[in-house]
Amino acid sequence: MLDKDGIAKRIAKEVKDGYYVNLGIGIPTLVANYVPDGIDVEFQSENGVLGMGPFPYEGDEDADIINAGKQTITTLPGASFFDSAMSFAMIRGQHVHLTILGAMEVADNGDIANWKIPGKMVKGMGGAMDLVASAENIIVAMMHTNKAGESKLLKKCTLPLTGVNCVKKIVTNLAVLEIIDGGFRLLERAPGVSVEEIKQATEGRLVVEGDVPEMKL
Amino acid sequence: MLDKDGIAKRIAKEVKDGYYVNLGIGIPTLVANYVPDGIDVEFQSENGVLGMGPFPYEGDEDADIINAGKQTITTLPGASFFDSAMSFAMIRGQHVHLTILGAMEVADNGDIANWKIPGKMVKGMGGAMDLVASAENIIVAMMHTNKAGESKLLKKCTLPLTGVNCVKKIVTNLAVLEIIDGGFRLLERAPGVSVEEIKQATEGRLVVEGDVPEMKL
Amino acid sequence: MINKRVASVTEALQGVRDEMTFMLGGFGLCGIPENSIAELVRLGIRDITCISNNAGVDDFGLGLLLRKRQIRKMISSYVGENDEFERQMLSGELEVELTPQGTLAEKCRAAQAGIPAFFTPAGYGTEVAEGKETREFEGKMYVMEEAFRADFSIVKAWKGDEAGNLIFKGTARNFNPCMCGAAKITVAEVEELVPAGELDPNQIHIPGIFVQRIFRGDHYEKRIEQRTVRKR
Amino acid sequence: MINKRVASVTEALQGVRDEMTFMLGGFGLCGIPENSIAELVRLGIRDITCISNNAGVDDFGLGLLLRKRQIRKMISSYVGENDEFERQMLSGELEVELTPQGTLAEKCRAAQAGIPAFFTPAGYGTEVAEGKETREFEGKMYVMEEAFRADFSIVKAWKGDEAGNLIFKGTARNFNPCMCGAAKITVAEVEELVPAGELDPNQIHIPGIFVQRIFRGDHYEKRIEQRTVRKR
Repeated sequence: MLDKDGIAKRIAKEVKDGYYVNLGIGIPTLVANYVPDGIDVEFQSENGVLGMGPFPYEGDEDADIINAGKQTITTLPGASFFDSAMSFAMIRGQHVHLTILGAMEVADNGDIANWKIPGKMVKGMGGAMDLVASAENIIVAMMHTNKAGESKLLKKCTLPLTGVNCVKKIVTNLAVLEIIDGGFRLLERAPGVSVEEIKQATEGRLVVEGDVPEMKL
Repeated sequence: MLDKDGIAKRIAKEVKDGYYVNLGIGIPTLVANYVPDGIDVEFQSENGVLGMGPFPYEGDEDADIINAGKQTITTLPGASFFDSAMSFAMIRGQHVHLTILGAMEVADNGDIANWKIPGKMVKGMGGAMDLVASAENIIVAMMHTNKAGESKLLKKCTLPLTGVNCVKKIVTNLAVLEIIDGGFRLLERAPGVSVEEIKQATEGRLVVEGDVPEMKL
Repeated sequence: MINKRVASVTEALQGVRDEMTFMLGGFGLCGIPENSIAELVRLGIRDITCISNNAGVDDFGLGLLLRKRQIRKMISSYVGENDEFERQMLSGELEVELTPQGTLAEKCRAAQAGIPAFFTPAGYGTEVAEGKETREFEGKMYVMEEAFRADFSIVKAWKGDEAGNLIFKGTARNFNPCMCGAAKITVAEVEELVPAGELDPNQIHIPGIFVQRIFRGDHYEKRIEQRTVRKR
Repeated sequence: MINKRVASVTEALQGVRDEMTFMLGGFGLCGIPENSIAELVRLGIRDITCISNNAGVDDFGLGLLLRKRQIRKMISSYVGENDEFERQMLSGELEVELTPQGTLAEKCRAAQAGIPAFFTPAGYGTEVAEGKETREFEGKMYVMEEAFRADFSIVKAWKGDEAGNLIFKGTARNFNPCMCGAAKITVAEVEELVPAGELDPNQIHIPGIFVQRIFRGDHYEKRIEQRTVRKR
């Protein structure tokens, strides 16, 4: 079974040379730490920066330079700042190649819900609706089940949707899955996790074909 | 009767303190020369400059700094350069207060035609269609009649339109007129021009109320 | 040059009234018009609508206006950093319209640019699209969104000149440029206000035509929400 | 950093073919991609569609492509400076779609920004609106216009870096920024090409994400159409 860093590490392997990538808050942010050397990528943050670098050294933080998670950041050579309209021109115009974000629920048709629990929690969608409606490649990073142990990979989302038919791949603490016509296709198992355990934890239609390899990190 | 500079001089009196103004090619360009001291205005050129100044001194011209008439220009303190999308955001968003442009024909309902003579001449509308569809105040600067002596102030435009119901005022070599419901209302006569002469030269409905003063320049 | 300089925040906000709609720049607490928000609190106007990506935190930014119950309605994309906000919203005291962030930005930019409506894929198939026109272009579905209409845009820039030209810094830029000229009156507060001619015309982010009033803000706290650092 | 630098104009224009649609920056002869146009002439590709505000003059700019009959269709707002153009158009050899200048700019920007369609007042009630959807917003009539679709955008900037970031100069900016990222491939030619990190991230007009290939142009004539001066 993977921890959060493990999930980030596995997702980092999906990041290809030349990609512009938008990382959501939480696990996705960790992905930046695991992109292999020799893979040139640039991270976009929808609040208006391209070419994000690591956190600043203590004392160097600048209130005017943050990411979408409101964290102080630095920029790398070749970076640029821009306004929100241009930032979403990048996203909506499909110039950002890959979006990695968290989810509360994903359905086996690629629907995703991650912004609202009616009557309980409403943080808002932020840029997530624009991202999932636009990106050609969307990877969800999340735990396979919620705190109550219930599956987050469903036949149908129960929460208000963020986007429809948009998720391409899901990396959880248990597995890597891709959305195919009619279900979650199991691609890889997390180290030490059996297909049976994944089946148990998946409410939506799970497609298992042949031997499912254990993931390499 | 006014010459081109006279028309420009008269129009300059319509330019109020605090106005952003777009000047078309030809007579309108001359208006900048006659704005009285103490009236603060900024001239916008739709190719991407605000705060245009006079032509450069010989030898100072810069191929990268021109106006919409493709003339080399200078800028004044407070000027800015921007792209075409932002330039027309200024125009379409009604941030430019006054548009002064030439016309081939104006109709007594405020229609204007100035971009095409079917089968003969097609230069294109440039920014004129955006300007006339957007500006709250549009003044046309033109000769009252064409080279064949025919009126350019018509009941109905015969040429393809640039915009509908948009012209507010017309300054010609003979008169100042405003568009009111149902006609050209004669406001002022050019020096030495009689109401009768203006009537003769106006094909559209001319509204003459009381004594029409001679214009002061 | 048309001079947009006003002497103080009080002069800059002349004309604000109860029930008006305000656009306010900033992302989180980054690039918010601190001085103008303080003045809105001081003026005590009520039942206002705020268009702002976020709602501040409990004791800073728009949170100050929320705490005094001056806001009747918020139009935002993300409001997750504010307990008082969540309380007022869940109790129904505060009306909230949540809008995708890119749509929020584009609705501002559309107002600035005289575009009454546009199509975006964001929110298609979700409750955000309910009651809105949808349409297919090239095999993909889109939602029609309309430009915002507001009385005041209040933005914060880094440098400005008397002509109203603005330059923003880093990610404090965010929604501020898109909101300039997107309301009847745009007020810009800046950290540094210089005479016209001192800024390079080629490096201006927002030309002065989009700004009606500009003043130098007296004080910027620039609070950081998530101070994240690494060891040297 | 994702390196966008290519060695030459030939490499930059790899993949251009007959019948493709090109966006080309520039207003008149100001800010046109001179080196790329020369290469298109040299390559001799035919039956192309050009989206460009103007069509050059008889012996410079897009006029060079017109003279060699490489262009089948022009989409422009103003074409009044080119006799050969007028001749080809009136004789029917050249297809011409005239579009209001602001609409042209916005159709580029819409393509860049993933907005499939928007409403503009420009051209309402004229032949430009024929066959297009019109609609009333707040008592005013608007025309619906769709984003352009093109194969290549070819733009010219003043300075650029290896990451594809661009800075334009003066009014040579014009349509160039709006066309970046508005086609499948965007090629930028620049007067000065510097390593990543040399340009101030706060002063970049177009981030490199909108540019696929960048090269330094060998030669810029920068011809002036209307040399207007005053005496000292």
